[in-house]
Amino acid sequence: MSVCLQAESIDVAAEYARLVGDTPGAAVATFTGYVRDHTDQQVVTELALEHYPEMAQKVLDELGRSAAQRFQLSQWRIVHRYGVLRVSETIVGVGAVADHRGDAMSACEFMMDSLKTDAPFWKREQGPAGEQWVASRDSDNQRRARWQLGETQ
Amino acid sequence: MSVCLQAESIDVAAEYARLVGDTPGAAVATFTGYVRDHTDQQVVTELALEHYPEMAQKVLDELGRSAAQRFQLSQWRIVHRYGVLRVSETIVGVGAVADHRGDAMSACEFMMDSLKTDAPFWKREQGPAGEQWVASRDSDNQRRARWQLGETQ
Amino acid sequence: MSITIKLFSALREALGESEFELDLVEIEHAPNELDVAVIKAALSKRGAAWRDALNQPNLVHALNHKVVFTDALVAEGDELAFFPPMTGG
Amino acid sequence: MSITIKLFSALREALGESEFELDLVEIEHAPNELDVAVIKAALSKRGAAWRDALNQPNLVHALNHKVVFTDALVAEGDELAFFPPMTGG
Repeated sequence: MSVCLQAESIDVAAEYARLVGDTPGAAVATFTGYVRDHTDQQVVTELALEHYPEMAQKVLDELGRSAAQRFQLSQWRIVHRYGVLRVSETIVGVGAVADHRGDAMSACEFMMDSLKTDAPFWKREQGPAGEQWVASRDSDNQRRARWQLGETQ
Repeated sequence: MSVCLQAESIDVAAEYARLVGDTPGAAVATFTGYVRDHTDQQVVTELALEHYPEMAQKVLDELGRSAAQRFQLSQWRIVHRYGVLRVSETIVGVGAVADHRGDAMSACEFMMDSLKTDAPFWKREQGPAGEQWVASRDSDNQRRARWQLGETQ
Repeated sequence: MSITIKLFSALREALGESEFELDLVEIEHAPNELDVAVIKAALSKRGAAWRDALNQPNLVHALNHKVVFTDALVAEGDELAFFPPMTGG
Repeated sequence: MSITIKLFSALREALGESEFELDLVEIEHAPNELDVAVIKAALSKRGAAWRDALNQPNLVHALNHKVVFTDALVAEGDELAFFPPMTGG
């Protein structure tokens, strides 16, 4: 039931152990995102993640609580890195524990889709041609929009 | 890219490390199912999983390959236990690595929904009132059916 | 000239057998029409328990590890399994 | 009588500032109508770079860590941030 913003790499095994604890629910879903060596057509050698710490903490806390309520989670966790990240390093990890598998898996999808567009982080890619800010993606906005209907209910 | 049928508990951290390897894709999704202490209205103290080993291996191999093709996975893993399982123990684990998060998460959902109805395992619950075979669930059949349209394409 | 029959879960329990060889020579059937339905009919003659177990509406038939309908043709050496709906995961 | 302005990502770079205090007394506005739009208009007077940066169509405004529209009212002590669409995860 917590958020962590950290500069260090994500220890997936430790996060999993903490998420599940002594009494797991029936269903545990996780998602972990890694730095890719390419984006669209561009080669990426390094990624810098700028963030707005106070707002990121607040948005992700609210996102986790919203997921917990919406999908009846017994546990959830969101970990997001900031700073300079190399290719193949972890960027983000989410986890959800629920009584039913559909809820645990949907919660991870909801958390990922929402944080992509709602959490104040900005990616800056470094490649052979120099640095550039990553533009927001229409596909991310569309994925985010799938959850809107439910939000207004 | 493999299936494991095992009597032993699933070592989630080791499975994750093997799934991701040295060069992770951008997106890694996992799902792990645990024995619940209840099913519908009944208290469960122990679960016995009978299986048809040769067919289970074949069905799960084909399921993994089908998921890999459908969701462009670079890696996948399905682990399913058999034998006597106590409450809170692992039953099943699936994992998928893809370039895009939607693919990795959908692949886990597809694998779980499919194996629930298509893999030859049968649960027998032990509770205070005795033992009984678990009936198949309409909700599982409905979840499975969601993927059918795509299969015929 | 036989096939292997396998039974699982509640069927295995109800019938008290998990695996046996079935001699195809003894089974009456039209030429080239030895299918799963014919095998089910033949096994159903073993008694009420067999008839009931093999005629439940949601029975699953797997021929050589693949779920099939009752019109699937059976040949020597095949493995034919009967079981209730699967409940894994 | 001031608020804190924060700028992130490409805005921070383009404007060369990440955080500063803005004195509300100097800002012209109708009574009870000191909103995000008024602050944007006031900051836009600082020059072309500010005007361009604060008037891009997809600019996001966050008041006290919450995304708002430009009609959100601003009060002393608030923290108002401007930034491009978020690209986390």
